[in-house]
Amino acid sequence: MVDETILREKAREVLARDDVRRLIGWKRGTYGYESAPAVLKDASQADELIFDPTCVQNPASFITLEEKLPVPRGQDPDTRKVAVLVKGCDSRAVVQQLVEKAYTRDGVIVLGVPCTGVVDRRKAQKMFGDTSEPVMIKEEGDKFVFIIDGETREGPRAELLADKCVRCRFPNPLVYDELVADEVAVWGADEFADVDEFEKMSPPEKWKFWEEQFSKCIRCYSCRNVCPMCYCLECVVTKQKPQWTRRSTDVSENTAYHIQRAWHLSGRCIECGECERVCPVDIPITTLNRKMTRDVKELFSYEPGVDVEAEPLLSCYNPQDPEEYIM
Amino acid sequence: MSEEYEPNILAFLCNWCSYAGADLAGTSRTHYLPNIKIIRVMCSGRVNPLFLVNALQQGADGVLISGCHPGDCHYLEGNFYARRRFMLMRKLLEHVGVDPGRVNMSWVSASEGAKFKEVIDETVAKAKEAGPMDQFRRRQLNW
Amino acid sequence: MGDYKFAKDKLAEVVGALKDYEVFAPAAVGDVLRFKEVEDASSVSFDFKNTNVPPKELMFPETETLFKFRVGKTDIEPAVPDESKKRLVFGIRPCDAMAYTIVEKLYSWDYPDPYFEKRRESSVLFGLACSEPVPNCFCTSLGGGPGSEQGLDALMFDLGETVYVKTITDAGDTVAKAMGLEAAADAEKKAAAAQEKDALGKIKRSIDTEGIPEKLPSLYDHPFWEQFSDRCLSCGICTFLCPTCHCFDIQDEMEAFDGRRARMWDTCMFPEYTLHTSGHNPRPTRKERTRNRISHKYSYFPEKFDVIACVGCGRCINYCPVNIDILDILEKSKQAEAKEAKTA
Amino acid sequence: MSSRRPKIGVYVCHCGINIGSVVDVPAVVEYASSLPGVAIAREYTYMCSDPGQNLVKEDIKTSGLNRVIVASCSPRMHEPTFRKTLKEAGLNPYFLEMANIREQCSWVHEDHAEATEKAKKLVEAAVAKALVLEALEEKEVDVIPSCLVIGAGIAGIQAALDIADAGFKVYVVEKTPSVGGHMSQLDKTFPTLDCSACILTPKMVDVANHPNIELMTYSQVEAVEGYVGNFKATIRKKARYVDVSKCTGCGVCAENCRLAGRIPSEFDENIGMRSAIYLPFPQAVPAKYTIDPERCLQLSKGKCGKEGPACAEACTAGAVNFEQEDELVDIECGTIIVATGYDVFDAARKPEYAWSDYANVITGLEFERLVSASGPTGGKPLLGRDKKGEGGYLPQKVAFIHCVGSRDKSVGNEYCSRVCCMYLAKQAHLIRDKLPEADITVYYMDVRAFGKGFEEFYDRVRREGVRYVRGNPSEVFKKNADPEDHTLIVKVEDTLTAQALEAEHDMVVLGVGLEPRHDVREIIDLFKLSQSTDGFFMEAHPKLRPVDTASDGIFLAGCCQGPKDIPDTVAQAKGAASSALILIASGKVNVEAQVSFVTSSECRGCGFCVEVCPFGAIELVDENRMGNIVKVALVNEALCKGCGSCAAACLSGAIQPRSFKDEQILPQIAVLGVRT
Repeated sequence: MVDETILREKAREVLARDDVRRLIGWKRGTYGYESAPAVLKDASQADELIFDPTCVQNPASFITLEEKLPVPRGQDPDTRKVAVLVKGCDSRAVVQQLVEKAYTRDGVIVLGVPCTGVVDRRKAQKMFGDTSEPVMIKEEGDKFVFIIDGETREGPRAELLADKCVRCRFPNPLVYDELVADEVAVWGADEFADVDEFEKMSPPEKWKFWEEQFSKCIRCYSCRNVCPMCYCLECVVTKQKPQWTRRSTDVSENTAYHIQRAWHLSGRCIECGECERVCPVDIPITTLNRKMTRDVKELFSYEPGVDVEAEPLLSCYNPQDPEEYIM
Repeated sequence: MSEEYEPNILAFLCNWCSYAGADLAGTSRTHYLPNIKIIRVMCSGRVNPLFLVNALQQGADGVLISGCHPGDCHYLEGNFYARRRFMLMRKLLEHVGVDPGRVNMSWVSASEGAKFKEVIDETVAKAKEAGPMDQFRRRQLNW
Repeated sequence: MGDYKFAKDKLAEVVGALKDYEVFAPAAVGDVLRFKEVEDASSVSFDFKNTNVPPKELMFPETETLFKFRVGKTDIEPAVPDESKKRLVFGIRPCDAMAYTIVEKLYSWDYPDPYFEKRRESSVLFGLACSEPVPNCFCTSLGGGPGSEQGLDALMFDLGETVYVKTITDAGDTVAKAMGLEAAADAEKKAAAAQEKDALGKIKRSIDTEGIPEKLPSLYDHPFWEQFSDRCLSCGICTFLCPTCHCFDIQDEMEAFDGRRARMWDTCMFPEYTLHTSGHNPRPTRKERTRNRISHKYSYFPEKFDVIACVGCGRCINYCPVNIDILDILEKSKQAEAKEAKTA
Repeated sequence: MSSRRPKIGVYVCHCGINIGSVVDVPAVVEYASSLPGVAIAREYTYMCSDPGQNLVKEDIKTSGLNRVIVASCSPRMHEPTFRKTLKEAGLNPYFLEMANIREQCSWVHEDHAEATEKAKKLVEAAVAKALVLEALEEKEVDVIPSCLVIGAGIAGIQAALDIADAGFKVYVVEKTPSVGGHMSQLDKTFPTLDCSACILTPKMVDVANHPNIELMTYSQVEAVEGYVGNFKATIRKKARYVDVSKCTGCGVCAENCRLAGRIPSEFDENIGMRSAIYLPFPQAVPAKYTIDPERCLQLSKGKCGKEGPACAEACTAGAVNFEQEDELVDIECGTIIVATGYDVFDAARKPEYAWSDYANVITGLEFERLVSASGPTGGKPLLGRDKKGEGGYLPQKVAFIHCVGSRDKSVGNEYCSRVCCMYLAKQAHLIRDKLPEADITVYYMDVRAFGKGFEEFYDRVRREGVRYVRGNPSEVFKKNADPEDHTLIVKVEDTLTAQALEAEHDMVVLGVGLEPRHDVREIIDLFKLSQSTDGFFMEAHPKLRPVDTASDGIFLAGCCQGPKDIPDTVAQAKGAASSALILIASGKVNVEAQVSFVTSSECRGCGFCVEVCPFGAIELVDENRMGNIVKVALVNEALCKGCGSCAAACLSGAIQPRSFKDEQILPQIAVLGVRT
């Protein structure tokens, strides 16, 4: 269990340092079952920070979202550190960002937050309905206790956990400068049963499934933008020269976009599930990423975001790589 | 329609082995199906897996990537990278519902004109089996 | 105009009765609601709160071809929408209908947009009053409401067993007659009024827009924007799903030698939106973009068209993945402005 | 140039009837002229001919074409030709695009209509790419005026001497202690019967003494890096354990070696014996002794007799040095000639001929040593000698068997070794010469006497009473167990008379063929060569570039490229030498212009490309991006070979290989993707 007073204390210390530019964490949202990402710049704001099962977002996403502004002549660029609070899953993003040289290790201060699982907004809405008040959630044993519009409700943990948490293998951060609470026991395991299940479908069935899903896509690119691994200065998807995908929305272009996205994340996806969470039209985006994650593991016994020293999957090879289908 | 339908295959051949192998098939007058259209690249490692997606979108019913045998790459390692990339891209496309028979890869050396023909035959056969890939074609028609 | 009613279980027949209309109604793909042309009248239902994607797409599609061309040739092949057939938008919520009245101000402004206007003119809007507002509705703060009639040709109240239909325009009345509806009694009218009153009570959130349009510009360089922009993803959710957002991009889509010029939804939240050919971008960061989105709705648009470009449908709040809450922004803007005023 | 509006000229070649007879050329031309940007579309019988090329040049000059498409044969064939054409007409050579409508269309498709349709598509794709081609700048690099020759058989020797005589530095690296190769083992050479040693040894000596040649025997190339004109090679000079500066080659050491005459001599094909410290053969060059570390007691056992190594004892010059160590030498050279030669087929792989079982079944090469005047028997074809080399008998009934390990699928060698027919004829003649009474039979499949003077020689041999029996022996076995009786039975069917024979012989010579060296793989990995199906090194083009390899600046000479007789080998060696000399003499060479480049404003500095690049041509460097210091990729154009692996690894498309950029390939896909 994370003690928020300790969390805030540590954050305050970090924010007080003059070599720190900003601290990214979570704060109470204005309504509903999710917290809001907090980007703090001043020690006085530290008390806004929270950590509870509403803190689903991946703060690592916001490290790479920050724009590098032109530096006026005669001034020095702001090279102060960025501090970030990370759950176990979030920390894998930091690891992979380091592998891909998004920044250097000493450019960030990582405060690790051992996590026992967060609540899936959609599941909670189904169970308890909507509300325009911020909801408080506490974990109590195998239950989550909610305070919704002033009244207390309960729901079984297992049914309310976000999918990524159900199979979580990394509740404790893999990279950090400091932990704000004691490490917790690992409860999850990942057999990729969902992928196997999906693969029972025939190609035409799969295509039909995705055709329906992708036809919903409005190409708002929230799945891309929220992804902690997606931070190219110019994304091939929106590039005009050459035009890989067209901006126009139809099943073909939408499908192409989602394939491209999944492809660029294969061997890089760290399974934080943000892409699917943010989708306004409920496309099961992680179904694609999960498939790649599984195959990458099976074919190349490779797992991204766990080893800072690792070589990027597609920038290395093994002479014995599988090639069963190659003629 | 599948009976009459002639699949359209796009092949990406590396300049040093497979493209030369295709040339050899020519110089030795090995007849094969005209369904195949060849795009020459310097190395199979050059082929961006997203080319496949684009090819299918443009209306290709199958694709072939062919390079030097492992260890023989004119650029030492290109085909090793290609092997990894396409193994994965194939799996991804399969997951989206693209028949894996549409995504083919082969090692054809400059001296394997005969093998090149076999590869083409098999690729075309698989694409025939998978049927026309219309559902992914860019919607030029109903623009 | 007239007052009509029909039994809810006759919904399919009522809709099916309209032979010479293209009927559009909310249709579900999975959990997602979007207006679609009705193929099977029996699929039409009132069992929804608000569509995920606003019906603005019926007047202003995500993508539409302007013309086709071939490289090296000068002649083009224009594509103008054929809207000879009358369209009925069935079950549109009052806020979304009200949005049309705002957007058309722009599309018929300095020169009329044929694509939008053709569709708008040929459409009859059958609204469906809200009995269960969604969490972040604040339509009442913008002159709308669960039973608002703005932009509608008729408004329907789902009273459980029966549906009360109140026609507002001749076009609405014609359709009602074509549907073969029977006249409504006072009972329905009363029930409807009661329902509207009840619904009003359920709307929790609000904002006093008084003075906002005038004061926002003074906060142009104010740091408070960053409280929100710092967590903005620069995605298109808030704008694409906004019924009053109407920006579009025009792109050439090439196929080797053949191409089309198409226009598609664009959003000021994308970095590319204001990117100049020179590489210069007047809105380089999320701060400027967030500021622009709010300012455009609550200051620039009213300045030009005397109406705030927001109908309080709450979509941008409900779907924002990082809880950027327009009401929160507006409140904070007031506080910021107040502080400015004090210090000044 | 590239900024100007594209004005494309399309030239469709008939290639005589090679294209025209299948593809409807006029139709293709008509189609081409309808395509965007195409200003001119023509057809011509032979585009590669001078008039054909002039056609292009004229149009460029008069109609200001700025893009040229030639629809003809494979770009691997004539791209360089037409690039030159453009250049001569003052157009950047990289504004050329070729459509391969011969090798990959007219020659492989029967249906004329389909072939024509495909040809149109290929031309269309070429136009699509031509529209977005860019001018590239060809860069020159200096060529280090020297050549590294690997292998010092007759091929290596000849190539080295030619280049050295032209006045340039040559490094010759030979694996064995002496130069000379297989030729030095031969007795006489067909068909002229001049003594192999007599014509070879002078050249061997020249190689050793030539002021421009640095000879490194008993050495091996360890590593090679760099590119055409600028290779760096590391050579391991294996320890001889003899100080060559002191060794006089007197040979006292060998006489005193405790293992003198106890070690089979490789040079003599194990018929003769040598010592642990040895000179491979009397005329060896350099005439310096070498200690065989595997056999030498001192080196292998660490102890030689009670009073220590006898050789060192005996050597008055004090040249023996057991402390000697391998030496690594780095050299720089502009060109490389690979002349690593061949292995003879291992007769043990044809057990039916019982070479491993009977002393009087020998290979052709063993025969050469047996009849060589400098050989272990002093030139007498003595068989069955004892350990000391005493005794033995002269055969009376000699059999020669053709095609052992050649033209033989069962051992995986489909090819003809090209020399066996003639060397067996020569050997039959030598037997006739030395044993006028002997009965001589040659069992053959075919006799291929294709070379200058071959047929005449074959005739002569037959006139000398050598019997040629057309048949491929199925088995060779001993008549009976009696050790004194050497009679062998050769089981064969005379295919001309359809008679099954069981002929008696007391000597059987196997005409073993030529094979790729056992260590061919090492050489391939070292120089990145490719192999033909027969396993020998593959030339860049079977007809037009027979001595070049796929790697610029590396050439092939001799049997490493395929079986050859001595004149052919020498001819190819001279070819390779002159090819190398072209580079060396001109002193400059154009390096790849189609290299990768980085659009640094799109680069996120992840370094994927850096890790992918097989040539280490990319590095991450600091860039000042509007005041912020960021890492971006940078390409070293001299090292980049333009493979483009980086582009496929890059997520944002920030790094692209010139002439094969995404925006140049996607239009091709757009055209060819559309189903016709």
